[in-house]
Formats: sequence, structure tokens, C-alpha cells
Amino acid sequence: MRPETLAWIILLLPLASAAAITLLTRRQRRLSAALSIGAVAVGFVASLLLTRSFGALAPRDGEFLLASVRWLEVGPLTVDLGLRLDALSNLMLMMVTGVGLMIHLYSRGYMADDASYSRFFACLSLFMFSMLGIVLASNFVMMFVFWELVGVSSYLLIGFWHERASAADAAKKAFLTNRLGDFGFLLGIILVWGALGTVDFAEIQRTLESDPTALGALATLGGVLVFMGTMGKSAQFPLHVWLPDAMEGPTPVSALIHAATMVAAGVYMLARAFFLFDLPAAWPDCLSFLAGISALDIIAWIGGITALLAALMAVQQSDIKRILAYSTLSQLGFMVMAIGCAKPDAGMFHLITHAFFKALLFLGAGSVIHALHHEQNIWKMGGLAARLPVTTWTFVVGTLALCGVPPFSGFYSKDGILAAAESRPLLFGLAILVAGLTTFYMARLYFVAFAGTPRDSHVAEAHESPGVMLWPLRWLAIASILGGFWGIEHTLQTVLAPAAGHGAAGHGAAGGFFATLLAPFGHAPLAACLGLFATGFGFALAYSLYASAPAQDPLPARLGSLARWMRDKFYFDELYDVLVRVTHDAAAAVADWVDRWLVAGLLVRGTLGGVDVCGRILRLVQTGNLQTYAFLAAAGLVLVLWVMLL
Amino acid sequence: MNASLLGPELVIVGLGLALLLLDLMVPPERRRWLGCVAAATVFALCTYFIAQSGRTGEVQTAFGGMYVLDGLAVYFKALFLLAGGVVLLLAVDWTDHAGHAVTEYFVLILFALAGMMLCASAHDFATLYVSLELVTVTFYVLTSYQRDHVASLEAGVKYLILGALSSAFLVYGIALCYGAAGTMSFTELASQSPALAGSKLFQLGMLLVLGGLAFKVALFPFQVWAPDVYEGSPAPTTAFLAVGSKAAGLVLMVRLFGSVLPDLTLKWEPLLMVISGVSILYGSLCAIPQRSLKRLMGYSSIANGGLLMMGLAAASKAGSAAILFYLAGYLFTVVCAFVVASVVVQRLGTDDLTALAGLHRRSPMLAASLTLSMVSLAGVPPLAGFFGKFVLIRALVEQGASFPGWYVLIAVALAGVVISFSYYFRVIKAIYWSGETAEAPPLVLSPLVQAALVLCLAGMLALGILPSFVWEAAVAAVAGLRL
Amino acid sequence: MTGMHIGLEHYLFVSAALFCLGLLGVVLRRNLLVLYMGLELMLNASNLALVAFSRFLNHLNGQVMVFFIITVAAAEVAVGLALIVALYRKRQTAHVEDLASLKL
Amino acid sequence: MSPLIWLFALPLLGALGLLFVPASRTVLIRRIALVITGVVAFLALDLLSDFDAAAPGAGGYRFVQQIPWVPSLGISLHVGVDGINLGLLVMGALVAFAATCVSREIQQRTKEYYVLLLLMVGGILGTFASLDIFFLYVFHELALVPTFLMIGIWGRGEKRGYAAFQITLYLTLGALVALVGLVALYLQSGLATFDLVKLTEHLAANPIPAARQAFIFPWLMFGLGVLVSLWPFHTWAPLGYGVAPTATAMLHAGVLKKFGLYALLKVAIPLLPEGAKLWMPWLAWLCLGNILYCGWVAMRQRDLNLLIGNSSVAHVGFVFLGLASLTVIGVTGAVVVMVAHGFLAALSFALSGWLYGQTRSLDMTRMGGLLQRLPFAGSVMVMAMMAGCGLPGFGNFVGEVLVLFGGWKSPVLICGGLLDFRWFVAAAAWGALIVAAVYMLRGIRTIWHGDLAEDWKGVVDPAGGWRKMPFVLLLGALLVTGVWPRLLTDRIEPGARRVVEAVEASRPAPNLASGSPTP
Repeated sequence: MRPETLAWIILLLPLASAAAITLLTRRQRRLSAALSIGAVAVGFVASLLLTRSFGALAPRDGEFLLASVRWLEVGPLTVDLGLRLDALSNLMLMMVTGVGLMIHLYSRGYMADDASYSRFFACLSLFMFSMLGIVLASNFVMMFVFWELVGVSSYLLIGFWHERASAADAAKKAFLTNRLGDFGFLLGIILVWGALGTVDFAEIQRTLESDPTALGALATLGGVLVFMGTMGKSAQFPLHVWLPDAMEGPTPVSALIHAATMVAAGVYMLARAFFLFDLPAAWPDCLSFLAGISALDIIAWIGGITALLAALMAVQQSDIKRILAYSTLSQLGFMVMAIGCAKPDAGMFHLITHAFFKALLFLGAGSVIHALHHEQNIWKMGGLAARLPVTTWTFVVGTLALCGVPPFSGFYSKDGILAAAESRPLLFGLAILVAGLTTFYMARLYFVAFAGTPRDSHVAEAHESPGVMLWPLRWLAIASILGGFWGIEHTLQTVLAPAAGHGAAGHGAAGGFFATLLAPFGHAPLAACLGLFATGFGFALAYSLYASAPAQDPLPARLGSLARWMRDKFYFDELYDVLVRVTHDAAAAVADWVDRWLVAGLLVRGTLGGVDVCGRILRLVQTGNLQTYAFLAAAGLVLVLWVMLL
Repeated sequence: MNASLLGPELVIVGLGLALLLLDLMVPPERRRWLGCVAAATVFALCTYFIAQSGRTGEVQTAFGGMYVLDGLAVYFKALFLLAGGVVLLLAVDWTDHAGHAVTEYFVLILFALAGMMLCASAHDFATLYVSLELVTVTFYVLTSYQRDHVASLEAGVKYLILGALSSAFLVYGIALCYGAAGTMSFTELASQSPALAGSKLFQLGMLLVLGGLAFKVALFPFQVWAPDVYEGSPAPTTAFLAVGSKAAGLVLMVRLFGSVLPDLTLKWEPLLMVISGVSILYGSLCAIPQRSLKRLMGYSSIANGGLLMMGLAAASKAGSAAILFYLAGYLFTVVCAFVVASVVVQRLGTDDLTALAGLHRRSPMLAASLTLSMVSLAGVPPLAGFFGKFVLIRALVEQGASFPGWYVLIAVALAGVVISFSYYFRVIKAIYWSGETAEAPPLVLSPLVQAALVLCLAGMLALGILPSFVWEAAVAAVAGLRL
Repeated sequence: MTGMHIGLEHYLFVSAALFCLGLLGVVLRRNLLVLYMGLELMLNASNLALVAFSRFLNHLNGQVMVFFIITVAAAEVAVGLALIVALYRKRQTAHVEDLASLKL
Repeated sequence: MSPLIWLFALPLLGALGLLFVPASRTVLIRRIALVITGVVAFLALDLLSDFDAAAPGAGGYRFVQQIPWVPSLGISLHVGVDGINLGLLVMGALVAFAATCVSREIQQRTKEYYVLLLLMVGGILGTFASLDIFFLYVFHELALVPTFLMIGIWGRGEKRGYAAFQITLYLTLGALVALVGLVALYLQSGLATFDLVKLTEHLAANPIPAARQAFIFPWLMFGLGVLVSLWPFHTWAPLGYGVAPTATAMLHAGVLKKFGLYALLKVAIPLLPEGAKLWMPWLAWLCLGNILYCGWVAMRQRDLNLLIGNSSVAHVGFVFLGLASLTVIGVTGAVVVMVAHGFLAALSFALSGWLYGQTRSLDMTRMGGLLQRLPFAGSVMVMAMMAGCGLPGFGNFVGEVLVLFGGWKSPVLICGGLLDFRWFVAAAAWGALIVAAVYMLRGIRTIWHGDLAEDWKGVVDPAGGWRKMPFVLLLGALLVTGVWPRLLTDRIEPGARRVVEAVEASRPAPNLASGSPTP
């Protein structure tokens, strides 16, 4: 089968499944699940097949296939419904469909008791369609379209239990925060189109490569605006507030959307459109005080700040899913930072490995929650290792990968990021600190929830989840372990390094297994060593605090108000509430007041009333008295005579 | 000398006299047939004139130029006859219920009709005065016809005194004009038109004449009588007053200002604009709080007078043609409203808007007729009123190209029309969705009323949907004007 | 003979004065009948003006017009008086103020 | 006979015919109305499929037919479609059919209701089929009285009287002001015809002097603007739609309101290009009033219909922005928004009508959790609201994005060049992406999500194909236009291009004094 056809199948099958479930099989639960899982499975197989005909793992330099239909053609604006197949998208396809398949399977068990089982799978399929659309999009408008669709499917899934006020609020918040990012994204797209006359990635890339100043004074602004899309979708500071709340959704959703795939879309977009950010700094006159700051600088720092803030917040959370959510935030910050440091390959590599182990961690957390009847507070757990053996070992694998312990996949990808940051000492220090913090809070999570003795009666009654939930855990654990060796890094370097302008470094796949195993120590020894040291330090710290299975968190006592600030997420939610209230809500209140009292009241009703009163006054002339009439007529006539003749 | 031109007027007068004689012989219960005969004759004459209107062109005069039969006269005569015919139908039904001596009422209508027809042909101040007085004096009686109703008497007296006052102004104006021009013949006045436009004495006289005519059309400053008289008079009288009397005043104005004294018209454009603007606003504003249907129509009549006057103020053939067309539509519309008002007053004893509640259930036809009539008055397509307003606005905008001050008048007219929507549509509201009276019995309409309504509705719709025929006739009728 | 020459303006002045008097009568007097007389006065003022013009213009039309006016006035009076009498019978009054049931 | 004539003649004849059906036979009356609007919808779709095959006549119009009406004034019944009014006609016909379907809720005085409904439908479709300015106007006015009566008789709540009068007076005011402008245009052209095609051709060659254009244009802009609820003349719309019976709100907000925009696009801008250039900056300012201000007002509403009404007013702002941009993309986008908003407004009001029929209240603060009881209506409403905040996949997104793209390249300068049009694009994008999302999501949150209040245990979802059909139809139309926008844009673009080219081609009338012949 031709690769274009395969790509269309991969994209459209989930949509067909979503439509079929919504329209036809809403009442047949098993059929709905089968449709949805089947769509992803076929997608996964097709993605694998694509590598054969296309060669994701042995890519040829810079080639891509395009399958497109003209979607819109108005005047100078043409937009294709285009699928761009290259190694990057192919890799993402495999990751999205692969992880997606695991999570779909897992959901069959996790959601088994839910009344809206079919709706869940319909939403999942819709999400898969949108996500694959982002991956395959060949131009900015298409990407924006699927960007928004991903947003809405995320909205639907976060608010899946819409009868719960907290879920409904979280869904709303997620959508609106994303919209803020999309606002900048869309403006950025329009800006780029306005300057270059096209929205197609390849064409923009060609133009910008031949003339990096083609965007003129708007270059950096355009980049930053487009980056706003990432800030929303990948929950970067300051738009990070929605992601922790999004944990109100079912846990498979958290794993799929809010850990592995959707939130990674922002990073993917940065990598996909890297040519747009990697431009010399240029600002319009009105923003000349920013001169010299390039888009990548801004991206790197936003990523770094997000990574640090989120890691700090994670330290003091007690909800198992929230800890993972902040961890996700922090890791996303890492990826963005890597791209900001002009190493999109490192960011993307971490994206893939992170997808494996973060999905694993979330599914593991889901398994715990499932076993504990929806208890999510880690301080009511403890001693789970004994009750849930499979969940525990897979969770530990995920944790190790996340902490960056060799030879787990996270080590390699995180190392790439640390190496990328080496050129910027401040960011590098920050990244090392975050690496330490990551280990600290993950170790804390493990010690409190899994080690020690049960703190709650639920734990004692807990049973391991059914096989349909455990198998995905096992597979993902394998992927988390092996993710570093599959040559993903090499592929990404081949695809993205030229775009980053650094030439193919060539390390990674060269040499044998041990060479690969130890590669990080070879090409960036400082980063690898410091990273390992931070990991070890973080673990030691967590061990000293939590290994004794305390009943309460000892940290607040030591850190005082800082711990409170961490726990309360540095009061961003409250700050934003106030901000929205004094700006947008105030504007709405003023507009409403003006509308009610000035426009509808004074202007409209006032005119009506005024005319009415005029009429009532004027008709007092009609006294009914004959002589008044005669007098008025005569006086009027005299008036006319006087005016006309004198 | 071509006295045969007067044939139609003579037929009408003769018919009136014959009816008076027949009245002595016909038993009271059969007298309504006399009205029907009168209406039939009038309609027949009307058809004759409509057929005639195609053959305008040559202008025929009689009595040494005191009487003229041209396109304008033919058009208006057809209009008067049509109005007279429908009003006669209505009168028959009304007298059926009022229980008065009937024949005199028909005869008076016929005499007033004859007076109006003479107005259309008046071509000399003497004919003007006499024909106008024939109308006025007859209406004194027609308004106060219900002698046992104080309201009717009061309306009669008011109309009498104010009408006489306006006649006095008119006559004094005629005297001064005569003094200034040395002639009363319109033909001779027309030949001196440029010179007369500069004469103060003549202007004074013409202003007084204008005042006298303004009374007929219910224009500022002679507009105050209309609501009182409309309210107090019997419905058929009011209908005839609103259409016939107004049209009689207008035809004289069009003739005087359009054909005889065009120079004066151009000079007085601002005055005419002010008169129409003030009338529109006065009528529209005062009507807003109005609760009585007939009185409402009185104020509406003032506003419509102002609208018609705009066409004259435009001092163009398009404007005059617009007046003619508007009047034709206005005829059907207003008569329709008064047919309904007449039935409502007879059956329900009041014309207060609250009495209309549930009318749509009691008589869908009455309700629909009154609704369409109000809608047409407001000027909504596809009814006659819309096209009338359309051609009026067109005439005004045409002038606006040369002098932007016209847009002020246009704005005033628009304001007036918008205000008028509020009271016309309140009538509709009263019919369709205010305080339902559940047990109200249905109102059965007599065939005559039905015929009158059908005629009016057909006219309203025809003039709105297929305005071409009447519009071409109106354009042809004003072809002879010197504007 | 020290007769003074009576010119057109004199007639017109008298006529105008008569007219104004009549108008004042209409506007000021309360009794319908008196009010009606005022109206007749105004008509006669016109008659006077017409006759004067006719005389000074050497033109007979004005004089003829006067006949018409007198005739019409007679008709008007006939109808008017009948009306006022009818009203008086009904209401036992001929005062203008009592005649204000139709208003606003 | 052109099929376009049937499109509006059928409903008008149907209205006439219904007069002779006894009022007691309500089912028959309903069926007749359904059949007529159904046939009309079918005819319109057929037109859409035949459109490309039909040979274009003068000015790119197809299915042209001209019947002289009042020759001396240059009035004729001239019908024909290009892509622009084709889209509006199809939209109007479908909405009309859906509106007839949802009219099942009317139990009182059905005969009068359906007569008025068909009258309104005929007027609406006639408007968009007409190529004669006079008939364009007349057909639009046909709907005025039905609107008044329908709001008054079958409207909801105590405020309906005030709303009916306000909507009537406001629309009349706008229509009359526009009429003056149209007549002035007609007279100024010197051609003595209301024929749009002839006028366009003639004025392209012999433009009206710029000073006159600058004078006539605001009459049209503000007059038509009032009809489309241009800020600050917008307050009639939310109030009127809030109390109107469902079908009236659907037809009025969805279709009839587009008349003003359509006339602005087809008459005012191409025939008065200089006036358009002069006044468009003002329009850009006012449309921000629609997009942002009305969006903010919508955020504060407690009544669902007021929310939808205000959001509808806000959406109309995008059409204004697209027109004001004077670019092919912007104008095309404006037309797409017109069509999509037609479907969307109709769908929203149909849903709120259903909801009202179930709850007898549209006070959002009293609702909550209704999605549990009304999964179908709720899902459709959520989708409609998503479409309302510009979600891709629905037609509104395409239109709004096109408007934004077009606006970015707009040559129109504001405040003498101090402000770039791009600032307006940014502000409008804020309105579309943020403000709209805020009020729509808040609406979803308060009505559909959360706990189910005790009062609403008894509400039921639309059951059965016929009840669901109008919603599915309108939603499907929205989806089709959103997923495959070329269905519209390919047909609209030539028309939009003609309009924009007319503006671009216009030059200020040459100054005769300084004009020296070039050798």
C-alpha cells in the first residue's frame, strides 16, 4: 500500500471510529471499545509499516512525502489539508499510536464500571484523530485546526465526569488557558503568512533558509507568538495552571493526553517549525527595548522557569496524580528548554521517552487508584508494594526512568537536554537543580505510597488490577527501559540537527551496545556526571526524610512558609483569579452596565420615553376648547405671515 | 363654453335630488336600497373616469376657463368617486344600524362628492371657493348627523366654527389676491406668475388662501380640529372627511402651486417644508398616547397631511405624482380603517383600543382588514402605503441632490414614520394579543361591509403589488403641471 | 368742497380692521352665536375688500364674487344656526367652554 | 421560469393558500407548511448542485430571470444568484425548514402562525434571490409584520410587548434610513433603474462623484447597520430574540438579519467604492464594539437567550470586520461567517427553544447538570457553543479565520494611518478566541455540567427522528461547511473578488482643473 494511503488511514480511522460510536454503537459497550481500540491498533501497525516503506529508523536526510488536498483557496491564501510524512512525524506516529494503544487497552479495564463507557471511547478516538492530525499536519493552519480539536477533546475528557463540579471547572479552565495560547498562535500564524504569503512548513522553511531576514522586524515577535501556542498546549509558565487541574479527568486520560501526547504537541510543534524560531533577533520599533533577545532565548528561559517551578510545586503535593502532573510540567519545561537551547533533537528525544515512562507512571497511579477505590492521597497509602506487586515494579521502572538513572531511557534523553544547556551556565545549573528535585519528589512518592506500612484500611483490602490493565504496564515498562537504545536519538538527530544548523553529530547509534550505553559519558561528561550526582543527592535527601515512613510530611516543619508556597502552587491560581477579575470580568461588568443602563436604558428607553413624553405634553394643546383652536390657528397663521412677509 | 363637461357632476347632483324625491315614495325599510343605487351609480361613473384617464392629453375648459377638465381633474374625480362609492356602501350599513332617517345622509354625501369633483376642476378663485364651500357646508351637516349624540354635535360645531374661520381666511385671501392680480382666473394668474411671486400683497393673499386650504388637509397651523371632529363624527362621515375633504384641499393646492403659480412655489419651498415637517411631528407625537381608534386616525391624518405636503414642497412633477399615488393608496387604507371602526363602534359601542381585544377571534376579516390597513398606513410593503412613501421619499431625495436641507425634512419624515409605527402597531397589538375576552360572540358582517372591505383590501394590495398602473396614471395626470 | 379723496387703501384699511375685529370676536367671545357673528364680520370684510378692488380695478369679477360669498354665507348660517340650536336643545347652553368633551 | 422564483413564490402562495384552510385542521396546516418548506429546501439544495453547471449571465449571475414591474421607475423583478447569495439562499431554505420542524411547540392559533411563518420565509428567500434593489428591500420588509406579530402573540414573558415594539421600531428606522440611501444612490446613478447588475456595470464606468458617495454611504452603512445590530444599535437583538418564539428567532437571527450585511456587500460597497473607502475605518471601530463589547456583555448574562443573542451580535461583528477589510479573503470570510452564523444562530435558538419547552425558564443560574437528563440536546448544544467560540470543524471557524487573515492584509488605514488594521485583527482574534470561549464555556458549565437540580428531573430529550431532525440538519450543515469550506468559498470568491475589484478599481474622480492631456 502506498505510504500516503497508509497515512490517511492512520488519520481517519479514529475519526471514523468516533463517529461510528457516537452515531451507532452508543449502547453496545464492548463494540464501542473494540472499534476504538481497533482504530488505534490499525494505526499502530500502519505506522510500523510506514517505517518500512519510508524508513523512520534509517531516515534519509530531510526527505518527506506530502499527501494533500486543497482545503481552502481564497485569493492569496491557500491552505491544504496536507499530511507531511517524514521521519519526525513517523516517529511521533509510532509513539502516539503505540502509547495510545496501551492506554486504550488499559481503559477497557479501568473504565469498565463507568456508565458512559462508549462516550469515553468516542472521546478517546476523537482525541487520537486530532493528535494524529497535529503530527501529520503539513502547514500551520492545519496544525492550528487540529491544535484546537485536541483542545476540545481534552476538554471533553477532563470534563468526562461532568456532573462533578471540580471536573467541569477543570475542563473549562484547561480550555480557556489553552485558548490564551492559541490566541498568540493564531496571530503568529497570520503574521508569518502576512510576511511570507504561505502557511506551508516546507515553503516557509525554504524561504527562511534562503533569507533568514524574510520576516523583517517581526521575526522574533512572530516566533514568540507561535510559541504561545506551545505555552498553552504544553502548559508552560505562565499558562501552566491548567495541567494539574486536568487530573480531574479519568486516569487513562491523564496518562494519554496530559502526560504522553497532547501536552507534548507543543514541543513537537517547536521541533516541527524550528526554522521559525532559529532566526536572528529582530523586533519592531515599539518593542526595541527587547533588542538582542531572540525567540530561542525566550523559549529556553520559559522552559527553564517552568521546569523549576513545577518541580518545586511537586515536592509538596500529596495527591498522587498531581505529583505526576507537576512532574510532567517540569519535564515539559525541560523539553522546551532543550529546544530553546537550539537542540530540538534532544527535546524530541525526551518527549518520546517521557511519553513511555510518564504514561507508565500514570497508568500505575491509575492502577493504585483503582485498587484503592479512588483514593488519591499518598498520605493515606503506604505499603502498596506488598499488595500490588506488578504495579509496584512497573512504577519503580517508570520512576527510575524519570529520575534519569542509567540505563533507563530517561537517563539518555535527560542527558541530551543537560548537554544542550551546557552552553548557558545559568540554565544548566537550573536544570541540574531540577534533576535533583525530580528524584527527590519521586523518591518521596515511592517511600510514602509504596514502601512502609499501610496508613489506611483501604490499602489492606487492595487487590492487584486485572490483566487488561497490567499488561500495558508491563509493555510500557519495557519501553521505558529500552527507549534509550532504539536509535530514536539518532533518527531525531538526522532529521532535526540540520534544521538546528549544527550538522549531524553522529553519536548515539554508532558503535555497539556498550558504546550506546555509555555514550553520554563520552560526548558530554560534565552533564552526565552532574546529572547523576543530582539524582543521587535527591535520592539521598528523600531517603533521609521519608524512608522511615513518617505519618506526616516532615518537610513543612523544616522549610516553613516556603513549603506552604510550594504546596499552594506559589498562588498562581489566586493571582490569575484576581487578574481576570480586575481585567476581563471588570471589562464585562462595565460593558454590561453600559449596555443595560446607557445604551438600552438611556439611549433606547430614554428616546422612547422622551418621545412619549413629548407626545403627552404636545397633545395638551388639544384642550377641546373651540376658541383655543381658533386662537392657535390664527396665531399660527399670523406667525407664518410674520415670518414670510416681514 | 362646453357645459357638457360638467356631466358627471350634474349626474351626481341630479342623483342626489332624485333620491330626495324618491325618499318620499319609498317606505322606510326599503330606503337603504336608495343608498345602494347611489353607490352603484357612483361606481359606474368612477369606472367611466378610470377608463377616461387613459385618454388624457387635451385640456378641455368650460365656463370661460373657470372649469377645466385635464388629467389632474380626471384622476382626482376618479379618486373622489371611488371614495364616495365605498363611503356610500358604508353609510348604508351604518344607517341600517343607526336607525336615522337615511336618505338625507346619502344625499349629503352625494352633494359633498359633487363639491369635491368640482374642486378637482376648479380653475378660478370663484369656482374654487364655491366648490370648496359646497363640500364644507355639506360636511357641517354630515359631522353632526347624529343629533342625539352630544359628541357628534360637538364635532359638528367645532367643524362649523373652525371651518367657517378658515373660509373667512380663504375669502379674504382671495380678495387680496384679486386685488393684487386683478383677476381671479387661474389662466390669467398663471400668465402673470413670475410677477406675482414678487408682490407682497399677492403673497399675503396666497398665504391666507393656503391657510384656508390647509384646514381641509388638516395641516399646520389648521390641524387642531381634526382629532376632535374625527372622533365625534359618524364613521362614514369621518372616512369621507379623511379622504375626500383632504383630497379636495390637495387637488386645489396641487393646481394652485403646481400649475398656476410655480414661481411662488419655488420661493415658498422652505415654508412648505416647515409646514409639512411640523404637521408630521405634531400628528405623530400626539398620537402616541392615543387610545381611541377614530381619534388616532385624526392625528394620523395630520401626519399624513404633512407627508403629502412634502410632495408639494418638493416642487417637482415627481413630487406631485407621488401625492397623487399616495392619496390613492391612502383612500383605500383609511376607508378600510373606518369601515372597521364603524362596525366596531356600532357593535361594541366604543372605539377604544381595548375594545378591539379578541377581534381576531370574533371576526378574522375585520381583524385582518384593520391590521392590513394599519400596516399600509405605516408603510410596509407590499401594501399601497409603502409604495406611496417610497415615491414620496424618492421625490424628496431627488431635491436633496441640489440642496442638502432637504435631508433635514427627510429625517423629520423618517422620525415621524418610525413614531407612527408605534401607534399603528399598537392597534395591531390590541387586536391580536391584548387581554383576550374569551366569551365574546363572533361579529357577523353585512354583505355591504364585506364588499367594502374586499374592495379596500384589493385596492391596498393592488396598489402595493402592482403599482405600475396607478403610478403611470399619476405621472400622466401631473404631466400638465408647470413644475 | 373740501372732500377728502377716499382711496383704495382706506377701504382696505377698514376691511382689514373689520377682519381683525371679527377674528377677535371669534377668539374672545364665549357665546357661540356671538362668535358666529364674528365670522360673518370677517366674511363681510372680505366682501368690502372685493368690492373695493373691483371698483378700483374696473373689473366686475370681484362684485360677482361678493354675491357668491353672500349666498354661501347664508347657507352657512342656515346650517350653522340649526346646529347651534340643536346643540342648545341638547345641552341647554351655547357657551364654548361647555363644549369640550372631545379633547386630548 | 427560474427556479429562484419558485423558491420564494412557493412559501408566499402557501401562506395565501393556508388562509383558506379551516383553522381547526391544525395537523393539516402543519403538514402543508412542512411540505412547502421541505420542497423549498430541496429546491435550494438542487440549486447548489446545479450552480456550477448553469451558464453565468451578466455580472456572473446564474438562473437569471427578469420581469418588468414598474418600468417608468426602472423596477423589475430580477432574480439570479452568484456564489454569495446562493450560500445565503441555501442557508435560508434549510433554516426555514428546520424552523418549521421546531414549530411543533406552537399549540395556539396555529393557522395564523403558519401563515405568518410562510410569509416570513417567502420574504427572506425573496430578498436573497433579488437582483433588483427595490425588491431586495421590499422582500426584506415583508418579514417585519410577521416578526412583530409572532413575538407578540407567541412570544415568552412579560417583556414581549416591549421587545416586539422595540424590534419593529428599530428595524423600521434602519430600513428607512437605508431606503433613503438606496433611493439617493438610484437617483445619483442617473440610470433610472434599480437593477443591480446594470447599476454595477454603469457605475463602474461612470462613478458617482466622491463627495456624493461619501454622503450617501453612511445612510446605507448605518441604516443597514441597524438592521444587523451594529454597535451601538444592537440592543434590540438580544432582547427581541430572547422573547421571540423559536422559529422566529431562528429565521430572524439566522437569516433575515443577513439582509443588511448582504445589501452592504452587494450594493453599498461596490456601487459606492469611494464612500466605502472613506467610511470603512469607522465600521472597523464599530465592529469592535460588536465583537468585544457585546462579547463582554454576553459574559454577564443570566438568561440563555440573552447570551445567545449577544453572542450572535458579536459574531455579526466579524462580518463587519471582513467587509471593512476590503480584501478578497476578508469579504469571502465575511460571507462564510454569514452562512455559518445563520446555521449556528438557528441551531442555538432551536435548542434554547427546546430547553425552554422543557424547563419553562432560561435562567441559567437555576440550571445545572442538565446534560445528564438531556444527552442529545445537551451534546448538540455543547457542539453549537463550541462552534460559537470558533472551533475548527464548524463553519464559523473558517469564516472567522478568513476574516482575520484578510484583515491582516487590509489596505484600510484607520485614524489617518495612525492605527494599522492589524490591531483590529488582534482585537477581533481576542474576541473570537478568548471572550467567546469564556462566555460559551461558562454557559456550558452552568447549564449542562455539575449537579442536576431537583426541579429538572422531569425534562426529556428530543425523541424520534422528526424531533431530532432540525437539530441534526443544522448541525450537519455547520459541520459540512466547516469540514469542506470550498463548497462555499469556491463559489463565493468570484463574487467577493468582483466587489473588492470594484473598490480597488475606483479612483477619486479626476480633478478636471489640473488634468492636462498627456501627449
